[in-house]
Amino acid sequence: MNQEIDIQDRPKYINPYFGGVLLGLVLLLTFYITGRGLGASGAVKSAVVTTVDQVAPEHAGQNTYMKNFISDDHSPMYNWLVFESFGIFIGGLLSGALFGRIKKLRIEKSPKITNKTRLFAAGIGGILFGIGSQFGRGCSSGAALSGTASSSFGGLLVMLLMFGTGYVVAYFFRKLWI
Amino acid sequence: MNKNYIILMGILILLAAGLLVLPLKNNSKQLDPEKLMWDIVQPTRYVSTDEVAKMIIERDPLLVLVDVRPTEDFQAFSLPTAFSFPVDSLATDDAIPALTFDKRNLVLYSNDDLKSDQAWIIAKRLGLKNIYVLKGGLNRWIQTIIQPEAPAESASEAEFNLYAFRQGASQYFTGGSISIEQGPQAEVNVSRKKKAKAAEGGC
Amino acid sequence: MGPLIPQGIIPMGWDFVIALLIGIAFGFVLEASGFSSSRNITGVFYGYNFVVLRVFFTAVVVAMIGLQYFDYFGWIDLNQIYVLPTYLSPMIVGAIIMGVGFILGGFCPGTSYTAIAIGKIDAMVFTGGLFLGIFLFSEFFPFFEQFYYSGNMGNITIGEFFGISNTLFTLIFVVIAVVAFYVTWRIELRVRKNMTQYKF
Amino acid sequence: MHVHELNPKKTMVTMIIFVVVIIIGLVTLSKPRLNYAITPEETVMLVGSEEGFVYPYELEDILNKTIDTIVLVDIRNTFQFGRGHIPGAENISSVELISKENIKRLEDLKNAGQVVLLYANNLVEANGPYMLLRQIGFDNVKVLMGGYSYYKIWKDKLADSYSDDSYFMGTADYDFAEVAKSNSVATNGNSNSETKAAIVVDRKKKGKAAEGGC
Repeated sequence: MNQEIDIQDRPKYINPYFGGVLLGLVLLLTFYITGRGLGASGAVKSAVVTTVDQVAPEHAGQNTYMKNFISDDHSPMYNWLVFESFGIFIGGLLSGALFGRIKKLRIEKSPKITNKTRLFAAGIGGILFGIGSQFGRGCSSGAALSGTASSSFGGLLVMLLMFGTGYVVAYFFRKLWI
Repeated sequence: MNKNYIILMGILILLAAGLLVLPLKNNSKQLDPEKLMWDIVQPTRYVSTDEVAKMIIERDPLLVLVDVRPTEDFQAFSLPTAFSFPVDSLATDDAIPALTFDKRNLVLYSNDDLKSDQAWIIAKRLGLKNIYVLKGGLNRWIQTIIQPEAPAESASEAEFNLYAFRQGASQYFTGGSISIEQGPQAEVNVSRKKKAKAAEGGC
Repeated sequence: MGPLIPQGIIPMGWDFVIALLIGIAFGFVLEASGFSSSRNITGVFYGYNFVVLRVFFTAVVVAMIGLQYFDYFGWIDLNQIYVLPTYLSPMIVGAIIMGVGFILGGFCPGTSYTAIAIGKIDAMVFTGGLFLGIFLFSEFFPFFEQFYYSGNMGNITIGEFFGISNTLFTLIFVVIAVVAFYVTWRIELRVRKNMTQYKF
Repeated sequence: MHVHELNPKKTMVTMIIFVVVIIIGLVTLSKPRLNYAITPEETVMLVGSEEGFVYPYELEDILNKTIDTIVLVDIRNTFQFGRGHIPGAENISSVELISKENIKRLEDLKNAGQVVLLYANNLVEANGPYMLLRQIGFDNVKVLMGGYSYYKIWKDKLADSYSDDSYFMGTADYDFAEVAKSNSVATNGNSNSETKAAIVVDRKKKGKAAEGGC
């Protein structure tokens, strides 16, 4: 691989510590304005509830979990986290456009695996993350990041265990990534 | 390694260590003594018996009557819709949530001004808002509302109007509406607000 | 004076506008830090790229310190901040499931949205999986409803759990973070020497 | 390999802004001038005990200078004070009671072992300032029952007020339950005396003059 071309081609990300400080300040601002942290998986939950509510309203009303999120006066999509997640998407677009990372649809994977394997793993990973985030009362942004920042014990627990498990099982899935 | 990184990490540690050396903060939400004194010297906390009588008759939804006398006295007699909250209860941890009503006006009363005024000062110190004191307490309530005195013949029209209102109110509170009078305790159906609810989050 | 919305300083109607703006800032920082690439993210588990750890720990530390100073200055009332409630056993299980999902998927929900924005198909599949996962969870919820609500410890803070003050914990956490930054920097240097370049 | 910018210059700048914000916070942190010395619970106890209340007849000893550790403070406004006050009283109106100089004065009195006896027109008027001073640590402050209006009536026969109790507060003048039941519209105006006869006032026992709490 030509080192020269590589330097030209490779994406330039901001300094991770800079990103960290900015993210910390965004989080601080979020707490200051809204009194709660950031979140991401809640939007998907709203989407699930809305879909089920649209397709089979009775079923959604009977489900002991979903009925917690259904209210008569507005759609479950009318939710803080949905708007925030839409913002995350736009923010990604802005940053991608600024740094020239928006390109044609593509799959990122280790050269050792096929596209199919990568997509399959991504799907399974998504399912697991979806289930886990409901048990954990939040995903990495809601529980681990915001939770720990607000000194919640649960947040710290989720953060440590999530990364801990990652390290434990990382060996078995190394082919996916390196 | 860039020495800026070392400085950065130093800043972080210093900031965190700084938290530890900060002098202990008065973490309570109590009212600053100076502000409390300012409130104490204002007579604005008093509401008259006539105003309260009017509010009860009109069933003003914003009125919350609080009886600060001992419970036995409350059981013997109380104003309609009032709930009992003896002065001593202010010493408990539940005092603040129990007396926190969203945007409603709390009117404290006792036999006269003294106990309700004392309760008012403590409640105010605890950071409660929208609290008032029934001027003259129950004693004046009886004098003005239940047994109003007819004004002298030379009195102004306003005074006669007031007297007319009081006579009507007296009728209302003694004879006219026994249902309300007899079941005040049962009607204490005050929708209490829970402790300031932390914003809900979730991911 | 803060938090502004629960205190009614900013009217509720602005809630969603602010949510959108905060989301944009959040998404921008995530993408700009390189979280839109799953290989970047999973590098933390294989030692070739610790960007996740750096960004994550720095953010937590800055927000934690900031919150406590702001509380001290009376700018924000920590009692009104939502402290994530702790449900011990479901959270342990959830975190472990998420850990496995993390390695397999290479994203977490927030980062997958930004990855979709720059055109990653795997991120779209991941988000589809998220949808399916939450749907499955809700469908089978009655089977583990009891477990889901078990081990409730309330809105307990780290300091309360360990019996120390939260400020002391903040200092400990900062020290751990700084040590982690140094150690991972050394590890990264060593691992990268033996690694071939990878495409993004 | 994904490469991040290595130069931490921007990080430093943001971090310094953050630190500056915190320093601004520290500098502008306003410290309350006065602090509560007793808890709300202790205040409730104080209110229940009424140990800081001084009976009018105890004024006799104070005015005769038999007891010289008491400083009388009239907390009404200067106008009212000018129209008449208890001899020997000094005038600090309640609005100025916690000004810097007056706090200093109160501290000096406290250190000198002097008791500060507040009075206004009546007990309720002086009770607020009394409670506030107590709460911020002036445990040498007391308050005169009855106030100036009572004193004015009894000033020539203060000792006799021992047997009077019209200055008492906090008691019920009526048997409320009785009054409320009676259909008083017909008898209003004149029925006061009748109902009053039925009162059972549970009243605090007066302390003897000697142990009057001074």
